Amino acid sequence: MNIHEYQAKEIFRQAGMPVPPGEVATTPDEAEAIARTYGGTVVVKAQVHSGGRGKAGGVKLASTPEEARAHAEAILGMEIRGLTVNRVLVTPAEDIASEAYVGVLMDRKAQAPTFMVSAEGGVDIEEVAATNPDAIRKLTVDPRYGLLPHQAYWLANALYDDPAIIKQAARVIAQLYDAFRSAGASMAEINPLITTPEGEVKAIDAKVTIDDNELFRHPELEALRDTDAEPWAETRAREAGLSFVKLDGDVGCCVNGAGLAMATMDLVKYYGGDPANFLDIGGSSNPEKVVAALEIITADPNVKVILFNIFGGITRCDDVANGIVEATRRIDIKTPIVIRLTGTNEEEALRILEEAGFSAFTSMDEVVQKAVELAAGA
Amino acid sequence: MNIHEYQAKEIFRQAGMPVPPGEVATTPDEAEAIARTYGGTVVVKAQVHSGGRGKAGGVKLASTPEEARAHAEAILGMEIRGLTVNRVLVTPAEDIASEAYVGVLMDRKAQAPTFMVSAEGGVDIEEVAATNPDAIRKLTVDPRYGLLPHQAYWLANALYDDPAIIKQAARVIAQLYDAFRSAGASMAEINPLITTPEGEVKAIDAKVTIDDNELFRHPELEALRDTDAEPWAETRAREAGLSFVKLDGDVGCCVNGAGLAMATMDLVKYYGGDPANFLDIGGSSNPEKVVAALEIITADPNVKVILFNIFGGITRCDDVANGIVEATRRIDIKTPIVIRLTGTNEEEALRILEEAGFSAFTSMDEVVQKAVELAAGA
Amino acid sequence: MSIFIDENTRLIVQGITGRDGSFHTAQMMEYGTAVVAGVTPGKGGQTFEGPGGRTVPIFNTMDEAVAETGANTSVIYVPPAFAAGAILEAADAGIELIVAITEGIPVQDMARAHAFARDRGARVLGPNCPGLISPGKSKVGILPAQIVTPGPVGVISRSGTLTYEAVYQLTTAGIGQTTCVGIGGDPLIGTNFVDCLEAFAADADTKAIVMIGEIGGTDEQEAAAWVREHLDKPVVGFIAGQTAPPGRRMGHAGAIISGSAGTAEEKMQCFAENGIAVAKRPADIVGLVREAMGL
Amino acid sequence: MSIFIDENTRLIVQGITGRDGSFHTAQMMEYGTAVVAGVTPGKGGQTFEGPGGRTVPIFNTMDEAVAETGANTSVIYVPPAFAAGAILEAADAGIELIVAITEGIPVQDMARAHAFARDRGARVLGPNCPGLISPGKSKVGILPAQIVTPGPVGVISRSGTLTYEAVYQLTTAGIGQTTCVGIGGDPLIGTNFVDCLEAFAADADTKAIVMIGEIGGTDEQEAAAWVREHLDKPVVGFIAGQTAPPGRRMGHAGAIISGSAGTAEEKMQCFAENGIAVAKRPADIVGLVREAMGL
Repeated sequence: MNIHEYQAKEIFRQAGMPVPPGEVATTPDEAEAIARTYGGTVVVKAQVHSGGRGKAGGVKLASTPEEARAHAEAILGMEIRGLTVNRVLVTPAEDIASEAYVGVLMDRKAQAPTFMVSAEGGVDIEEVAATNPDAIRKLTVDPRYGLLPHQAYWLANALYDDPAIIKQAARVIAQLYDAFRSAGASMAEINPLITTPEGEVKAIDAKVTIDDNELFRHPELEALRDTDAEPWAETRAREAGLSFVKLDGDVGCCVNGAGLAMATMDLVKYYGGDPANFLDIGGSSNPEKVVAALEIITADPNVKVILFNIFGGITRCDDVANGIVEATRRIDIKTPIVIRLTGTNEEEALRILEEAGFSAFTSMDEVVQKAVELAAGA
Repeated sequence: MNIHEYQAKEIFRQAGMPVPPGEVATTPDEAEAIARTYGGTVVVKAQVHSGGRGKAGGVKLASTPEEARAHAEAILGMEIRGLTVNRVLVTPAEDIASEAYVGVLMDRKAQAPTFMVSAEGGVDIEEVAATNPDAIRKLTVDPRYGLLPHQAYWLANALYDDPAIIKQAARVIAQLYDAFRSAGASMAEINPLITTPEGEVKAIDAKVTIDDNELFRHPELEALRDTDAEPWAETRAREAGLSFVKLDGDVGCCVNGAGLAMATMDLVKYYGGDPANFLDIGGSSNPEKVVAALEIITADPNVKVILFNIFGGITRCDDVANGIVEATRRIDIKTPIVIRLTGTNEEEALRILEEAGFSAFTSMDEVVQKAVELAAGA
Repeated sequence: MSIFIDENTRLIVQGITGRDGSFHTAQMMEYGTAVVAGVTPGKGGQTFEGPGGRTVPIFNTMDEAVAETGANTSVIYVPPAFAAGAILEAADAGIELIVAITEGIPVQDMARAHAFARDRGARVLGPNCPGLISPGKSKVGILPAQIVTPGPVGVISRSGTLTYEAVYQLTTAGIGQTTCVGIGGDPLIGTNFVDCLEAFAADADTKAIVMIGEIGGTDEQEAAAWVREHLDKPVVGFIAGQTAPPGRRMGHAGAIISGSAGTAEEKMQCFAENGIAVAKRPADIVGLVREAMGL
Repeated sequence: MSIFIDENTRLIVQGITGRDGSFHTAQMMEYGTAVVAGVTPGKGGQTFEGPGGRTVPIFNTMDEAVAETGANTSVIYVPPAFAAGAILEAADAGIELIVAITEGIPVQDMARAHAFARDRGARVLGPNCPGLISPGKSKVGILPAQIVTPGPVGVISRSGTLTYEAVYQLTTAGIGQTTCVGIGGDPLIGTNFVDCLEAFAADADTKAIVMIGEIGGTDEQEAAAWVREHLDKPVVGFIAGQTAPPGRRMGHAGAIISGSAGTAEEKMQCFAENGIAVAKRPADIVGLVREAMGL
């Protein structure tokens, strides 16, 4: 789960990190009022789940409250990489002597959290990694011991020469790890970590991604989710325990398992069709999920055919069949439905579907070809 | 550092453990008043740094406040294993269905905290270990992972059959480990951990030993130290950073290093003398420590001779010599002093001592023989 | 022969009394897996009623279950909040192969659990995986038994149902399997492609390998490099996610395309460069296997 | 020859700028130890001025110090609150032998530090120990150099100054040492009697061993059993604490008599039963060593 910069900063503050103050505005009036309370120059920053905000014009310096208001007016409602900006963060501008990058993320290969720090901060770290990998110092945290004090110091030692600043930065790095741990994050990043001309270290941008699997432990973090920032269908899918991604095609896909879902989309394309979505109904066998899936798919006016591709393992085919039957009773579905069911309890499932008047396939290629055909003919 | 039962219980309560209420009284009046507020039967328990309180008559059941008063009167001032009782804990009596033992201590061989639990609670665990070792289940905690939930459950599973009670006990065991960790303990023990007829698990006795080396991290625990319960000399020694144990002989010993101190005492005995104390001035070379050591030794009226045995490593002989000279200037010492100094900077030390009018030995056997001779002749 | 599980597998089901646990225990017993014990804390002493009147004793702890039954393998169906703890318990009890079916285990829990399993010398398969099956010998997990048949092909896959698809097509075409392994789609998995390739390389009965990957990460690329350097058995590969738009999450964290690395195109090309026959759609797998084996 | 340290020892002093650290660094350099670097966070780039105009570079981190100097050994003089951290840093930097002089390190810190050192394959000597000296070759720690001389006896001791006493008497009697090791008196030490005995057993130049124990614990008994089973070199033993009253703490946690185990009497008897010659007082050690070596 992505959260906004201002929310990530609050997590950082709770970990004791030096984060400048800031308040969120949803209107130009609010932005102006906040800028007035801070006095001096402020930064108005688009709060949106995307990088590249600066390049897109979503981050502006304002030397007066009126200017802050004008910037907020321009930024609110702006689209950045397809996402609408609904909130801006207004925060006092800081004098910057140097900018560094400090981040920690869960590394697949090391099977452990891995830090990356670079004295080249304020820029895209992937770019630094590609063009100047020696400018990045990496450290894998042994999850049995956590980040050790000397390791935090060693990372900080790569960024600065001044002992007093190294010590502050080492503390910030240790706190970042604590925040990463306690928030159940899969990624936490400060970019840039700045030093001021007075020799203070401050985190002036913050990015945190929460591991969705941790949310049961962190109801307070679930509350940070910005559902305004996502389409209705994604919210509905998440609440029903489905994985859903909207695409531009006309073949609505409902598949169990992410891999099979992707392979189904690929096959739609292979046979000349265009998938309308990725939708994984997951590994459990809850008929309610099928109902939700059908609601989500049929809400897309582009969808001309609904394609089920279910291979039963934990998901029992009879449950899926019951779900389809129940869903079609509850919602009025005009779109044609083609179904492929194979695996655990498939005979029972086929019986249920046939009793309800559906016809079902057992071959993936056949069902996909049929769906593409129906979409083209509709 | 030993702390009292009521203090250990407070640590347990902070860890969330089910500990019945209780208050401390230093007078029979207070004990009676406390018993009255609880109503019903109470237990009056001597608070003293020693086991075997029950056998010594230091734990009594009182069915009325008046009886509580009478028991407190008998227990306060009582001597248990040489220690005077200055406080009693008054706590409501619990109905006991079963008694178990649960303890954790730092194990030398495993180099890790080790749990011991036994369904035979309320008795001396060393006795159980000696007579019925199979009745004890042991578990070494991997310090890299801490006590894992399944391990706490496994320990509890050895104590009870009822799933609801096992679950409660597992939680108490996990909390005991947290308390052990957070208090910087070297030992933490519940004996007994009881079940009530209603199926509740409660810790009705508590024993915690704090690792002295942790006290710099725990100023709040240092405040728990009961200096009333120890002689002046031990308090003075601790404050000066010395290790001191009073004995019954007449040869006052001042040695650097615990091993050499013990060997010196052994040698005093070997030559027919009797050591008055164990005193280790430690590994650092602070003249103030020597001053404190002389104050402590000369405060013992039995001491007929003071024997220094210093072998310099980290402790530099010149510092010790300076300390002796300074101490003899500050305090009026009538007792004869014999000194043996060898090791780092020994020439300089001998020069200092000779300038101050002392004569010094370099052989341990010689200086001990001389000390024993002086003590016998005095 | 086969890899990881066979007729000597003695299995404990952790979470045997839950809905999924009990359903799949019955399925595994039906298939012939030696399910020797179940573990559910608080239900020790009870009995699981399996198919055909067979029963399985239930214990409170893995330690008791292993001591009483001599089990060497466990499968985990407990809820996400307790699943990493179940892995720790299994590894602590001396289990050699721990198959973690549970989906949704926090990734930080898994980092610790994997470290612990390594320390204890246990192999973890998964989590968030369908388990594995050695046709005719043993089935551990949730793979549907009716789609497999004994034979010479080893199957490794990151996804669950897509594995079934591929295996089903092999079986339908009369090509059997030594072992089918679903390694799971989570970011931190215990057994990866290379681990499975090593095991299949050492298995004399395995004559060809089918490897089914996904977008995201670089596990497939490492596997391809390993194939080129170490393996003299033919490999057929498939990658799901050719139509996935970059930067979007497709169902699980393992399938994020980050930057240039991890696209289906890149992986398919890497397969081809390292001598792995690449299937364009699942239905092509059978033909390529036939070709590779000279059938 | 010698054990643990010799002419190839390249030493880093952790906490080189402190009072004890700087004093003993000078002493070690004076003796000829190759002190190649010092580490004090925040003082990197400065220089330690040693005896005879020799200088030692100071680094912020062990990692830099090891990379720049190829050190294999470190000695720790940092305060108790940071000493366990210094051990972790040394082990993490690939140091093979870490000699922890610091007294007063919390025992729970040491439990973690020992586990970490084991994981990293580093040997810890101590903590709360005087270090070790291989006469004529290298000295690491605080043992006074003037009391040792090269020769055929290996010395192992739990206490600091009592070691000096014994070594001093050997030297005065003209009996030199291969290596003198103070293993430290803390409850959790990294290198114990048996570890040292194993090393001395493998050292051809060591012809006899002096082992100085204390009351408390059972390390001496385990050492005695090892001697009987594995060692064909003569051993002379001494135990301090014959006059200690039971149940009282004598200076450090290692010296508590708990119950019947760990009294001086019990240990001396155990020594005698396992073929170790027992000295009644330190002055007897020399005679017993002479006898054992047939001098």
